[in-house]
Amino acid sequence: MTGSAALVTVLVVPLAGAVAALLAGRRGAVAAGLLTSALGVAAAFVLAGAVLAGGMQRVAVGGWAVPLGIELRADGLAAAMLLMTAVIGAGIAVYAWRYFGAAGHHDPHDLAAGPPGPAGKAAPASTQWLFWPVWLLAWGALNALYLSGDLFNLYVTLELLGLAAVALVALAGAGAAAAALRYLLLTLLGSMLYILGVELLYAAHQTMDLLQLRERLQPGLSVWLAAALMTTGLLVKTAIFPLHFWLPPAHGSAPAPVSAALSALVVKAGFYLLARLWLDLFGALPGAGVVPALLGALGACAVLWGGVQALRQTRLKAMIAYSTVAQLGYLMIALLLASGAGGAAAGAAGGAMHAGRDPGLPPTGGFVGKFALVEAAVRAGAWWAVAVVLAGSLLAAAFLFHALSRAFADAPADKTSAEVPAAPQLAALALALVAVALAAAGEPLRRLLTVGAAT
Amino acid sequence: MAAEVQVFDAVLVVLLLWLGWRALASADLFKAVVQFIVFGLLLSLAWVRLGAPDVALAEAAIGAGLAGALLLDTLARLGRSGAADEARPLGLTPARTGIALAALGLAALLVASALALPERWPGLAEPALQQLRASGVSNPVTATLLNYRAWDTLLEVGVLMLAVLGVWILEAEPALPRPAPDPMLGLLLRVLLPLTVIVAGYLLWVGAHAPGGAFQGAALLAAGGVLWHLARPLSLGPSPVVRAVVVLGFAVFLAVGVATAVLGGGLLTFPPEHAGAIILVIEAAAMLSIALIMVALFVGRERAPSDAGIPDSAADASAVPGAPNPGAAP
Amino acid sequence: MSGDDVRGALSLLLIAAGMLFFLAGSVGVLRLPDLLSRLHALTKADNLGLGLVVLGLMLQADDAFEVLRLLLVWLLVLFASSVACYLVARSALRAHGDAPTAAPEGPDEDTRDGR
Amino acid sequence: MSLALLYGLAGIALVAMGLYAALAARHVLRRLLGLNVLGSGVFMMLVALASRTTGIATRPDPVPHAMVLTGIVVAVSATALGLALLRRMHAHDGSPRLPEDRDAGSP
Repeated sequence: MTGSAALVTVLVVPLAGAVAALLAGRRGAVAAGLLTSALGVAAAFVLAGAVLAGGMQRVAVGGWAVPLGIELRADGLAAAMLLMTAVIGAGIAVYAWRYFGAAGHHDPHDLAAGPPGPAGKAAPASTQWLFWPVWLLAWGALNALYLSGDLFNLYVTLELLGLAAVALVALAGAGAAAAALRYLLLTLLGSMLYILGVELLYAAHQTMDLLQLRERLQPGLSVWLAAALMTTGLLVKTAIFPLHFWLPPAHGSAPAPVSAALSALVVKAGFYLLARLWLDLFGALPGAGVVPALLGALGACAVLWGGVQALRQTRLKAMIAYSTVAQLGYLMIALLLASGAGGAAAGAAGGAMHAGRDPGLPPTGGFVGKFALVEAAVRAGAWWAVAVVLAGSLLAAAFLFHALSRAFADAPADKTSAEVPAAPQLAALALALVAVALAAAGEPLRRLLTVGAAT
Repeated sequence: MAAEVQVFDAVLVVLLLWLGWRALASADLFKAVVQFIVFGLLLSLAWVRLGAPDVALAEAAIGAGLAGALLLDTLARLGRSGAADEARPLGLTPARTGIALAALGLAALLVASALALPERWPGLAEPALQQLRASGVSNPVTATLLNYRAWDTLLEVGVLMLAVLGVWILEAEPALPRPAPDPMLGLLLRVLLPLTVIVAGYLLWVGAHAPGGAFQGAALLAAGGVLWHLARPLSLGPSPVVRAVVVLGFAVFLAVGVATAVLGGGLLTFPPEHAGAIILVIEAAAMLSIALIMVALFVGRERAPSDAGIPDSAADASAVPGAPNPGAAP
Repeated sequence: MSGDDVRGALSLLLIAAGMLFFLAGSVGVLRLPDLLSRLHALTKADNLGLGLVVLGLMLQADDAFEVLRLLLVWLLVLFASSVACYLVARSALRAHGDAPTAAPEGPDEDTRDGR
Repeated sequence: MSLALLYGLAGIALVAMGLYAALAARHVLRRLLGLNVLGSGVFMMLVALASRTTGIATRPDPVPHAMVLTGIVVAVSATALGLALLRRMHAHDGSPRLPEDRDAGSP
C-alpha cells in the first residue's frame, strides 16, 4: 500500500464504518464499530510507517492543485495523532461494546461512590446504539482534521467534530441537556470566530492552504486580527484556562466511554490546530513569540488550577474532567517550548500529547511525555516550566492515589467487582499496556514526530 | 452585475441592520423570531445584489424557511413560561458593558482591515472559471461545491446527518396537540406537493449551469415535507427505511470517493468526460437525504399520543400565539 | 415611438400600479382595526398588486418560457396566500371565539401563520 | 462607496450585534438567534468580498459562495440540534436558560 493510499484509507475507514453502523441498526452497530476500529488501527500503523519511511505524504483531493483545491497532508505530527486516535479509539470501542450493550448498565467508573451524577437517567436504551455511528463520525472528523491542510476544510471538520461531541454528551439523557447545550453554544461561537479569521486571511492572501499561506504571509493588522480570532475560537473549543468552564459539566455528565473519548481525543483536536497555527503559520510573524508565552502562562495556570480542583472532586469522572483541564495546560507549556526551541522540541510538544492521565510515573507513556517536556524545559532554561510540571505531577499523583484508595478501601461490599463486565476492564488494561508500550516506543515515536516539522 | 450603490442598497442595508437588531432585542421572543425570518428573506435579496443567486436561494429556503419553522416550533413547545424572557433582554449591565465594548472593538478592527482591502481583488475567481471546462458543470458555484472542494461538501453532508443523529439520541418529547385535519390544508398539500417535487428536480438539474443544486432542491422538498407533517403528522424516528434514506447521500458521496481513489486518478478525482454525470448522481442522492434530514429535524421525536403523562408545558403550548400549525387551538 | 418603447412604458405603468396596491395593502395592515379586515386588505391587495407587477414583467420577458414562469409564480402565490389567509382566519376564530374584534397585538398578526 | 464595501460594513455590524447577543443574552433561544445573526454577518462579509472581483473576472469569486452555502447548512444543522436540546433542558429543568444564568424569581 502506498503512502497516499494509506492516507485515503485512514480517512475513509471511520466514515464508511459510520455508514455501516447506521445501516446495521441496533444489533449490528457494535460489530461494525469493532471491525472499523480494527481496520482503522491497521491503516493508521501503515500510514505512520509510510511517513517514517518516505516523509510527508500528500493527496490533492479531486486532483485540483492548491489554492483552488484542498490538499491533505500527513507529516510526522499528523501521523502520530492519527495513530494515537486509532489506538485510544479502539480501546474506547471495546469499552463501549459492553457499556452500551448491558441493559440497565451502571457506571464502572463511578466506583469511587460519590453522590449520584447530575445526569439522572440516561437516554432510552433504544437509542444508545447510536453511540456507534456518532462516535465513528467523530473519529472520521478527527482524522480529517489531522490530515487537512486547508483552513476552511478545517472549519468543516471542526463543526463535524463539535456536533458529534454534543450528540455524544446528550447520550447521558435529559439531565445532560444543559451541559450539551452549553457545549454546543460555545463550540459554535468558537467556530464563528475561527471562520471570521479564515475569511480575513483569505481576503489578504487569496488562499486557504496552510503551506501556501505561510509563504505569502504579510504581517499586518488583518493577519494579527485573524490570528487573535482563530486562537480565541480554538481556545474556547480546547477548554484552555480560563475558558475551561464548560468542560467539567459536559465531560462529567457524559457516559464513561464518551467522557474518555472527549477527554483523550476531542479537546486535543483544538490544541492540535492551535499548535499547527502557531508552529507552522503565525510563528513567522515578527513579534509572534509573545503569544506562545501568553498561552504557556495560561497553561501553567491550567495545570495548577485543574490539579487543585481535581483533588477537591468526589466523583471520579468529575476528577478526570478537571485533570483534563490540567493536562491541556501541559500541552500549552509544550507548545511554548516547541515554538521557542525549534524542530527538536516540536517532538516534545507531540510527546506531551501522549501524556496519559497517569501522574507521570515510570514506566508509562505519561512519564515519557512529561520527561520529554521537562527535558525540553531544562534545555530552554525555562525553570518555571519545570516547577509547574513537577507541581502538576504531584497534584495528579495525589488525586489519583486518593481515587484509588477510595476505590479499593471504601467501595461498599455490595458493589463487587463481579458486576463490572470483563470488556471494560480488558479495555482499560489494554490502554494501560499501550501506555507502557509508548514508554518503550518513545524513541521511534519521537523520530516520527520530527518528520516534516516546520521549523 | 451592477457594482454601483443604489438607493435600493442603502435602504436594504438599513432595513437589514434594523431587523437584525430587533430579532435579537425584541422582548417578545415570538416577535424576535418573526423578525429573524423577515431578516433572512431580506438577506437573500442582499445576496442577489451581490451576485450570489445560489446563496440567495439557499438562504431563503434554509436560512429563513427551515430555521424559521424550527424556531417557531420550539417556541410553541416551550409553552408560555418557557418562551418568556426579561423585559430588556439585552439591556446594558456592568458585565454586558464589557461584552459590548469587546464587540465594538472587534467591529472597529474589522472595519480597519476591510478598508485596507483593495477595491479590485482577484480571489480565486480566475482559476475557478478557467477550470470550469474540466469540472463537468458550468455553474462555478456547483463546480466549487462538488468538484474543486467536494471534500468539504462530503463532510458537510456528514454534519447534517449528525444533526439528525443527535436529535434521535434525545428522549422523545410530548406531542403537540394537533387540530383535526383541515380540508383546505389537504388541498394545499395536494397541489403544492407535486409541484415541489417537480421544482426540486428542476433545481437539481439546472444547478449544473444556473443557480440551483442539491441543497436548494432539498430545501424545497423539505418544505413540502414540513407541510405534509402539518397536515398529516409524520413519524421519522430511526426506522430502517428512514435510516437508509438519511445515510444515502453521504454513502453515495463516500462510495464515489472510494471508487475514484481505487479505479482512477485519486480521491474524488472525476474524469472530465464523466464529471457531469458523477456530480448529478451525487447531487440526486444528497438531495433526497438532505430533504429527509431537514424534515426529520423539524418533526423531531414525539412520544406517541397514547402515552400517558403529558406534562403541563405541552398542555399550555397550544395557547402560545406562535404555534406554527395553523389552528392549534385549545 | 417604436413598439419597444410603448411596451416599456406600459410595463412601467403596470408595475407602478401594482406597487400602489402593495402600498394600499400595507397601509391597510397597519391601520385597520381587526384581524379579518387586515387579512382582507393584505391578501386582496397584494394579489392584485403582484398580478399587475407580474403582468408588467411579462411585457419585458425575453421568451415564452419566462412568461410562463412568471404566470406560475402569480398563480402559486395566489393559491398559497388564499389558503394561508383562510387558515389564519380559522385559527383566529377558534382562539378568540366567534367574533374577533381587535387583534391582541401589533401588526405582526398577519405574519403569524402565513408562512 | 462601492457595493462590496457597503455590504461588507453591514456584515461587520451584524457580526458585532450577533456576538453581543450570543454572549449577553440569557434565554438560550436568543443566544442561538445571536449566533445565527453573527453567522449571517460573517457570510455577508464573505459574499461582499467575493463581489470585489468585478473588473478582474467576469463573475464573482465562487469559492466564498460555496463556503457560505456550506456555512448556512452547518448553521441550520447546529441550530436544529440546539433547539432540540433546549426543549429537553426546559422539559427537565423547567428553565430555558443555562444553569449559571438562572436566578431566583425569573423564568
